[in-house]
Amino acid sequence: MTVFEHFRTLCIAKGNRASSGVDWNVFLERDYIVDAAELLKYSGFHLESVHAIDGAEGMLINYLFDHFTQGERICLRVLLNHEDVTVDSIAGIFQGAEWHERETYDFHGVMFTNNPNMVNLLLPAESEVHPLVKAPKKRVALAELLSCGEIESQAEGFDLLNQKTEEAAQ
Amino acid sequence: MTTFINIQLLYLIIALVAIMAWVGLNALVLVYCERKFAGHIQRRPGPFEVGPHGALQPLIDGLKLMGKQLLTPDGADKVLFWLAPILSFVPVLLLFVPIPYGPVLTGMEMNLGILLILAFAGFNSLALLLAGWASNNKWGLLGAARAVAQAVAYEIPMLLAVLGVAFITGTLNLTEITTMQGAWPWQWNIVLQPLGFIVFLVSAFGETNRAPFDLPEGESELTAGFHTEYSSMGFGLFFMAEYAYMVVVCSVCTVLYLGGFKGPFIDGWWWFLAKTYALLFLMIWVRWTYPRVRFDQLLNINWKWLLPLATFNLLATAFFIKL
Amino acid sequence: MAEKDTLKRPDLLTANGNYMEEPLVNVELAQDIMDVCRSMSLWPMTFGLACCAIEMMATGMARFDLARFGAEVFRPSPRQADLMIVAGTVTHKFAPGIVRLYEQMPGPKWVIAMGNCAISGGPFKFKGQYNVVEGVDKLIPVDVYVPGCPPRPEGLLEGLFELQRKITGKRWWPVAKQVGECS
Amino acid sequence: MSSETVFQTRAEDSIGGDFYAQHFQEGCEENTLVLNMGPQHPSTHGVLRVILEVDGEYILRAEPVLGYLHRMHEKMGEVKSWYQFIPNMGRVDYGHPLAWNWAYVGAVEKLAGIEVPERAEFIRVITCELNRLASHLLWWGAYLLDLGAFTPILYAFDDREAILDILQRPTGSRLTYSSFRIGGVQTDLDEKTVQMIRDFIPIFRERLPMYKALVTDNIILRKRVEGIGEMSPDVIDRYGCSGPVARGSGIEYDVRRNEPYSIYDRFDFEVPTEDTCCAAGRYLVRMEEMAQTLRILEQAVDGLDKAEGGCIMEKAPKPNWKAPAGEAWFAVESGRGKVGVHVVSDGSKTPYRIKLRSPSYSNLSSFAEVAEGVLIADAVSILGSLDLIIPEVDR
Repeated sequence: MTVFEHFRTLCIAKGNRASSGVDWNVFLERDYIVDAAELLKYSGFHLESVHAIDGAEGMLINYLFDHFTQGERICLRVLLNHEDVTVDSIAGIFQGAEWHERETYDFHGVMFTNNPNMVNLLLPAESEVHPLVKAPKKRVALAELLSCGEIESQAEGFDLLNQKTEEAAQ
Repeated sequence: MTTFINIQLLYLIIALVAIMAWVGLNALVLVYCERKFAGHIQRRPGPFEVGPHGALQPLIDGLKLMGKQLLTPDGADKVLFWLAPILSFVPVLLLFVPIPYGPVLTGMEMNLGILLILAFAGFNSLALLLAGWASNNKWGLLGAARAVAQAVAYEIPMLLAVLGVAFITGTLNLTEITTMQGAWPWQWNIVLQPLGFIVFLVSAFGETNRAPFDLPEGESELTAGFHTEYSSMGFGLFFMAEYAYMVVVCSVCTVLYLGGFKGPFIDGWWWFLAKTYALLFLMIWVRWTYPRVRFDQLLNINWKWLLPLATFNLLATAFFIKL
Repeated sequence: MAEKDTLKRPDLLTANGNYMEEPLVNVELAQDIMDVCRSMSLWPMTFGLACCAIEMMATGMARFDLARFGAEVFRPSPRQADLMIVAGTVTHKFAPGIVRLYEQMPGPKWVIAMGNCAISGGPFKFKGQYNVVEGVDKLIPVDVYVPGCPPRPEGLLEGLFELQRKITGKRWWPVAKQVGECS
Repeated sequence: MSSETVFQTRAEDSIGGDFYAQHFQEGCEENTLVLNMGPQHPSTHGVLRVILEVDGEYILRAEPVLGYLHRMHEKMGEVKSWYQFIPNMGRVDYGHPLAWNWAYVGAVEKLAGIEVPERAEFIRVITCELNRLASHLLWWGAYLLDLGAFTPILYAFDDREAILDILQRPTGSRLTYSSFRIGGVQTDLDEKTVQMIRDFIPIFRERLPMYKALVTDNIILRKRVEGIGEMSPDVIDRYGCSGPVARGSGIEYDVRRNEPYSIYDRFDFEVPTEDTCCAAGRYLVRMEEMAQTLRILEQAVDGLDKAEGGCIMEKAPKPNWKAPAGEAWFAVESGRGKVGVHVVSDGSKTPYRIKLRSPSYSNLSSFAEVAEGVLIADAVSILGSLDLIIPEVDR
């Protein structure tokens, strides 16, 4: 995990490819996603997918990156508050992200600023429903949903995953 | 004097009616042959159930097309829109007039027969241009633009190849060109003009918009090209005109290079038909075998290969005749 | 006007209670011949939507060969097609397109709804669905329904025969034996 | 939108195209033509729509418009139970449905920590590889149809029918297979099926040189694919392309090799690559892949007899089974590239969130950049060489 050695992350967790399929889970603050994507671009990663998970704490945007030769899958995760689901677009670095972001807008209503073409992709143009947004009652705490693995480093005040580790400890 | 004119006129009218019937019959037979032949190339029987071995299929298709609704698109120029298929089909009838099918089977003997054919064949590109332009459809317009560029380009090497034959025979009369050739294959013009024959044949594919040069109506690119908006017999006329042009081109090729109605043992129309249909089958075979070329490649083949080859052929012919 | 209406032939009555225009020349025999011609030369439109389109292609290919019945001329332009095979799921986004394509076809024209999606929304009909038109017959009139997900090519052929029967009033080809009847 | 909505087609005409066309036109230069390719167009393989800005026949700008076949798979994932979602996987990608079956089933197995019997793994490999052949044949025929050759598609379908004859025995379907189960497969391969596969392999192996002689070596085809749609490795990186598209640009990446799942690490096969970066490279990679698939098939059929276990694990999950809470990402190699499924579970009967990562989607997203400045005919060739399956793009 040398890529993010000097990068300001909220949390880095070492996952297990055999059990969850992702090697590294990296939680970031909202403003740092573009820099992180740039970092990964120069390290030779490519974008696999951008998608959101609607949890109780907020909208969790997952950016999955993989490497063609090193075989290391990194999942960048940004938690957005339900009241303000806006994040910077990484379409300037990974052009393929443009469609993934538009799709996320379709399904979850996440706005990506600076996306070159922010119109509905899959749903009809006039459609304003975001079908995959869950009713507030049905949302589940993210700590229950995620299996990020072993936490290697954690910024102060970041307690999204702690709930689960405490449960496991008990 | 008056009786003489009348007989001439009567003869011409009979010839024209016969040609109409001939064109119609040819279209039916060719469509059937094409579909059946394509079927057998593709490991399937082709039309089979409608009539014995599907023989009635083209007739039924034709009747059905006549019974369809005639649609004129909203933004189309109505006069030009319907003028185009007629303009495409009617000149074809004229093209059959000077072709000698047998020693006496000629619509009208004329000294400039080949010139007449080449001149009136040009109408087709005008018709395609009108069709594409008047139908107010972008695919149609693109198809029309392609059709004109292609027809103009491929007419030149074709003309030059024909000139080569005209140089050796010294005439433009198709009957005379035929009679100058012998009965056996080695006495035909193809021996004297092999290069000219190839150039003519390739240009023929281009002129008749047949695959691999079927760009004006290239299905996978331009949906249906210039006839995208034509329904019913509008489409049917284009369809028939296409097959009629194929017959004309193959007939002319037979006359110029393959000895026309002359053949071993007894001369007659049967030799003519056999040769023409052999060429037509070649065209069908090529269509169902090759992919389509790209438009710039199509023009490159013409301007960079066919035209120089045709010119070289002409110069060489002229040189040898002078010798 | 009511008196005049009664003089008109009942077969010219359309679904909405209007009368079609009477044909200029109406010879029974000619009509029948035209019907046979139409039924034997149904040119479908090249119009694949989803999975069923592959089975539609397979029907046109060597083993099943739609061409035997004169229906292999897949026309890319709706202007030259007689038959629209709606092969796949119709979505809200594409619904206006389908109606438009249908309107662009010249009459007489027919529609086969191929596959469960085109018939009723098929597997994509569930509580809370937001994008699938539940049956193409909500948009355009359908003549023959061919169920299956996707229907086998034999099914589509049978649908075509049924359409031919519908046009001419006669079943033209032998009926396949039911399962169990075969020796 | 309620089902009673009246669909109007005329209203839009007066203002010149629908929303997407107008949106596209805002960025147009003067004296150019805006062309709508699709949704009903013979060479967009379904209902893809591409809006083109053309100058003559040269494309200045292209924008694919998706969603004409959006079938709500991800929404259905949150409604259906774990088992009920499997048939959806047969319909995402009708070209290679078993890869999708595998991706979903594999993700759930990873999530629940289920071990699959060895024999079931072999059956999965055999059916999936047969399906890959069918998928490549479908692409081959359709691509050549795009290029204007009518006959190859009939030859391709002829061979494809032979594969479908084999596959419909264990899967019970011709096209939309959904025979994989959580913990195994639905039906075992019987003796006759295995024999049919053994007979099929040499027959198909003889067909490949014929395809090469008939089509691949044809000069017209060569001119239509060579140098068309150049995608440098950088483009592949930026758009996240995978599968034959990436391998056609010289990137030796195959999920079966780089991230071996199931028993793929036991087989001896090559990952073909081409450095030409153009449509010809992608074409040749797929042709070579068919030969390699036959090699895998041969080894898998030989290994099937020695494999232990049944076709499905004992005590396989019941229909009302609840997966444990957590998440899992599983990737497989389909005929088009890397298929990924991300399942998130909250421990109930239905998944909490399912994300389907389709290869066609990422491959197609590069089209706008690649198609800039080429002829319309080349755009058709590029679209074909990407091997698109539209339901997979729209999901």
